[in-house]
Amino acid sequence: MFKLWLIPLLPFLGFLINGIFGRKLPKLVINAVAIGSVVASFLWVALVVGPSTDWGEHKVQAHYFTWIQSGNFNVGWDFAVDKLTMIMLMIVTGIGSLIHIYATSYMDHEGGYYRFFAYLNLFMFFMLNLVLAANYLILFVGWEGVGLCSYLLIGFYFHKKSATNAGNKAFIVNRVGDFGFALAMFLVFINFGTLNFNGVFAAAPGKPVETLTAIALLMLVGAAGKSAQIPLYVWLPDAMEGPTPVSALIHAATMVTAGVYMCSRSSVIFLHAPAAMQVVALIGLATAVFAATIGITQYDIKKVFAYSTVSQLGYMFLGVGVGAFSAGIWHLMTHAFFKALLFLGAGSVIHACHGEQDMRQMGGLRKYAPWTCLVLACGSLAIAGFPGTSGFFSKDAILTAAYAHAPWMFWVGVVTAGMTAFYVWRAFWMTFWGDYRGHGKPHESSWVMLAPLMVLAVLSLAGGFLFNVPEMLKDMFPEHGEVPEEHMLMAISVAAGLIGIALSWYMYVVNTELSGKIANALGGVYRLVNDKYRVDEAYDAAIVEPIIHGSSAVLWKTIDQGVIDGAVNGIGARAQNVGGLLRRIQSGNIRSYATWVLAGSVVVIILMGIAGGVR
Amino acid sequence: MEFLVITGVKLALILFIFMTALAYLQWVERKVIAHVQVRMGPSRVGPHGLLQPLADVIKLITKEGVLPPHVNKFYYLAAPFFAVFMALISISIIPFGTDITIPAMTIGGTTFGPYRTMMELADINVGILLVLALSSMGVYGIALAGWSSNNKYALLGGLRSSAQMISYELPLSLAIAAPLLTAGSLSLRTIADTQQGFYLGFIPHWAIFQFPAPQIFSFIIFMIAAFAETNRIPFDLPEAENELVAGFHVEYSSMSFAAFFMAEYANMVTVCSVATLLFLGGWHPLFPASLGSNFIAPLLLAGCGAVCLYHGLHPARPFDRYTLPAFAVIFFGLAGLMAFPPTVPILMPIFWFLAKLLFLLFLFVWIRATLPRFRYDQLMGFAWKFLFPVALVNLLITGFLVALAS
Amino acid sequence: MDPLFFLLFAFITVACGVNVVLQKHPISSALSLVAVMASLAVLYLLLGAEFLAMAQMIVYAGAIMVLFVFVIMLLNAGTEATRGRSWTATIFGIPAILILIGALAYFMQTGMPQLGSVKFGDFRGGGAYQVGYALFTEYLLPFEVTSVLILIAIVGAIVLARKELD
Amino acid sequence: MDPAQIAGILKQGAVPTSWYLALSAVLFVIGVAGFVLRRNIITVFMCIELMLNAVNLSFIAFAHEHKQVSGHLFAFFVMVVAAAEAAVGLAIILTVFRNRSTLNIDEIDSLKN
Repeated sequence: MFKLWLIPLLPFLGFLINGIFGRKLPKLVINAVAIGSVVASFLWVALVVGPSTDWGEHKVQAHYFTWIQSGNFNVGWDFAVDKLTMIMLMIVTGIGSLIHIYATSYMDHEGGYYRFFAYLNLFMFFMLNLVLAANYLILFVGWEGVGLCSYLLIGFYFHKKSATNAGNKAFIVNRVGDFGFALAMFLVFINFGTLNFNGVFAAAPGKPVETLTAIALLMLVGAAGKSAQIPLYVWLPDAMEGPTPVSALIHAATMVTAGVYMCSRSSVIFLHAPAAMQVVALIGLATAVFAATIGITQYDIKKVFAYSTVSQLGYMFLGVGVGAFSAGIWHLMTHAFFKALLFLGAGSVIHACHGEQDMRQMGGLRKYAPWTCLVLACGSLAIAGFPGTSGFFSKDAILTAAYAHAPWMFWVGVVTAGMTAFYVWRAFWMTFWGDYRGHGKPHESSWVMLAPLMVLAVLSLAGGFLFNVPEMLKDMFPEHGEVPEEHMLMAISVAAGLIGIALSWYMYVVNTELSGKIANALGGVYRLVNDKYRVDEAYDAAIVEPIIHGSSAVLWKTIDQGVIDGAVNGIGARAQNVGGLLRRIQSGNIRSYATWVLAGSVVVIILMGIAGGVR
Repeated sequence: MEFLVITGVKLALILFIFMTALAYLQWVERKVIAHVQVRMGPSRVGPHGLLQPLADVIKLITKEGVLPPHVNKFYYLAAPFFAVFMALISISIIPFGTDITIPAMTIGGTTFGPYRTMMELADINVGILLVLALSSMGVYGIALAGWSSNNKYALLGGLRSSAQMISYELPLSLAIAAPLLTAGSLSLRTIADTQQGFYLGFIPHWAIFQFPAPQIFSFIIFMIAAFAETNRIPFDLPEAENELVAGFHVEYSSMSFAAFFMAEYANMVTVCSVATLLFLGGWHPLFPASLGSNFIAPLLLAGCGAVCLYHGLHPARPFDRYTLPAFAVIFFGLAGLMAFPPTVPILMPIFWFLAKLLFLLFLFVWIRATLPRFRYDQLMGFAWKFLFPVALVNLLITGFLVALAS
Repeated sequence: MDPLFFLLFAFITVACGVNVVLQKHPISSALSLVAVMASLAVLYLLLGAEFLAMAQMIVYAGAIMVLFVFVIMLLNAGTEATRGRSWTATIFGIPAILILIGALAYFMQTGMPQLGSVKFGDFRGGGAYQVGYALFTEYLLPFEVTSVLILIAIVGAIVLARKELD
Repeated sequence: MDPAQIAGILKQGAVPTSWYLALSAVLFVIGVAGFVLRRNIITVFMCIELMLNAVNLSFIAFAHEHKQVSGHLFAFFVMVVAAAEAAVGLAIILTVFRNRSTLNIDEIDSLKN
């Protein structure tokens, strides 16, 4: 009807063309194919699918073919579009288009140009699949596919050991989450007999709470892996090894929000499992605070934004956990705007400084790259929740909902908001104010890079007015209670953001010595935070090392060498003995072999005749 | 019983005409080549050398059949007869006219007939496949002759011939398959009958002109492959006398030698007949009877008669005074027979069939007089690298067009 | 007529088949095999398998056996050595063959009487049209697979028969 | 089968299907015998073709018996496989002959032990 298949297929065709013929094609053609396919699917979504549907009542559902039919397990290749999907589609294709355009300039001088765009298009294909899916398995296909593309793109500079390691880390950590998600799907199938969203959500209210809680928690494990929540967030900062457009598209705007999307999509299950909701909220909040503290101490500009992404994802989970799904989705959207902007701006900065990522080697860039400075200021205002910007509205919606759920969550959220404003503006001041501390002469980026940044800047500033997501989604999710002192809460959170900005201005523009003193004063605590709480090391010691040693001691030395090899060798030795006898049959003479075959056939024929097999 | 008698009569007639024709084909070939090369050709035995084939036959029969001591006797003797057998047997399924009805007649109180019969020995519905099968069996005769002669030239000739015939059988079969798609049958008679009729009243419905897929390329491929299948110049490497002495029949003499020649000419006649039936509309005339195609034959023959008569009255050589008027009488008689209404429906298809067949045979002779010989690697390369792909593409396009049109 | 034709060609088939095994020279065996195939083709015709009969002649007699003859000529294979080293084949083989004959004869005797009989012209489903139709509808996949098989065989044969891998 | 029966068949003009099957069996056994007893590798190979032909005959006889074209297709596929087999097999024989200059299968026994 709306040819929903066209939406993911266009990027997939782009992937095929660029992936297969890209090596031979000129850059112009690669650009045209890569951008064209994504823009075409954006236009299809925005101009055809979007306006032509009455979104009030029903949703568009399409069944293309039966993918798996086994017993009563029936999975079709089904797509469905409702308002939630529509918002996600707009975000994914819209931001995707902008980032594709940006990347043509950013990646201009990189090797493997066609490969980059092929992967990027493949990512778009899987992401759109994920968003369009009408059952958990198709969603899972997209889920795994974006994971694959994430892995490929993190390791894009495969000649760098750190990049490939980061890719592996992302892939393996995600496997843990995916394992949880797969278990959740099994449970869903066992309990509901289907994986279709419609069927599951229709039947969910009647199921026991324990079952739903188990399913929701397992889904949360999956979502935590994909959306970088505690305890599985460790891969996301490392993922910044990939090219910056990848960080912007995959690790800020779209893929990492898949977990939030999935939880919102499964809102029916979560709403009937209050305990799970509580866990979601706690994990979200903890992640938000935790990541924010690390963000304060980082010097690599992309790492700062990476931790900020983790923190903001925590916010979204907080929103989901306190029942404000639409607020979470709203924040997902505004975050996609300003975080994509921040990452792309960071890319522009890195470009300006000839590949330097350490903020200590930057400074004073506002003179060299005024446009970048301007757009990054917009993005930073938005993330700090400056009144009127997009971030202000969505963050406020989440915090209000949190207050309604439990006031202490609100206060922790406010502190985090202050920290967020602080470290983002810290990065801003360090980069654009002061004197240039790096080498070479920085330069402004090309207009191809700046144009998407400006579009995103406008969206970051005005996104809250343009798209009132809770209004759009109000009949999809249940209402949550009104909070009386809403304006009060708003003022508090705005104040926290402004204090953060002011503090950072004071520490990094006015009195630049202060930060060093504070760091010295805090000593061990500062070093701990700067080392990201040594979580990676802890995981190494607690999980990775025991597994390696345990496997080599138990599995390899004892079980493999002792039991399995022993059995195999024992069988081998017996076989050798028997074979020594049978060897005499193997004379190497074809005619004697033929005779054995003949004798065997005669026996078979006679047996068949006796058994009456002739008839 | 009736069937057996009629078949016997037809068999005898066809065999007699065919064997005579084979012998005279040799004469035609020599005459044509001679005239191409501005020579006289055979002219000693009989008027214009017309008795030359007879003389050749007598010579070959009376010559000593040499049996070299080093040969494998059984196969050496069997090979030429195998070859000629396979070559002759194909003619039995070639239709050369429409079915005819012999009216009932009463002889001595017993009424015979009426008889209705086909102008061929056997109409089988996989006829074209049988032709292919028999032509592929023809390899054995040559290969065995080459091998059993126990002579390296002969062996090389035999091996070359088998390789060549197997290779060219592929484009040949593919070229045959294309017109079969439009005809939709494997029976030679049905195939010829599908080519009846005219476009716009004058373009014949022959396969080479036929809608939707004119088979002109199939025809060319078929003729090229047919030259190779019959081991004719420019593909006569198995018997290339200046490199292999005479190839597979170097050791043969007398009747066994003649048998190979007979096989070669019989094969020529067969492939030309098949080409006529598949591509040139069989016995269907070049233009419709309404435009006077029935008058072509009598006019042509009468013209020949007139020329003979004129030269007889103004003789270049003394004996022409007697021989040429005699020929003129024969020609006029034939022309009269062609114009005689009761015989027209019987003779006209035969005339058109023979006209096309003779044209193709003339083509064979003409090319022999014109072209040099291929080198062996060129020959194989040509078959596999050019002819085979072209035939495949041609078949593909034909199939596509036929599918589009249906 | 039918039984006479059958008996005639069955006799030729069996005689030539025995000849294949008894002849000392491979080329005689090969030509006997050609005769077996030709008379089998006639039997196919009697069974109403016109297309198969012609395919038998073209493919088996016209192509495969020519290949055999070709190879025999190329290798100039002489008569085979009479003495071999496999006693297994002789000691167990001949009795096994005899048992096989006995078993087949016995089972045929007991299992066959309910079968019908063959009259020429009874079955008209073996023409090129019917075979082709079945081939391109019901058996399309096997048909395409065989084309791949043949491609593999061609590649294999060329690789094997190349002089040297230089 | 007694003579009266055979006379009846001759008179009736129809051949029992079982005769075709018997012929097929006889051919097959001849092929087996040749395969086991002959020493020339090419002859052995030809005996395999003989067996395949015997099987084809029974396929076609059964196709007639059941008035179905499927049997013909089986026979057709057997032919195709036989063609492929002959091509590869003869190539192998050529290679073996080139390397060991013998066609006696009793001498080609490197796979022993």
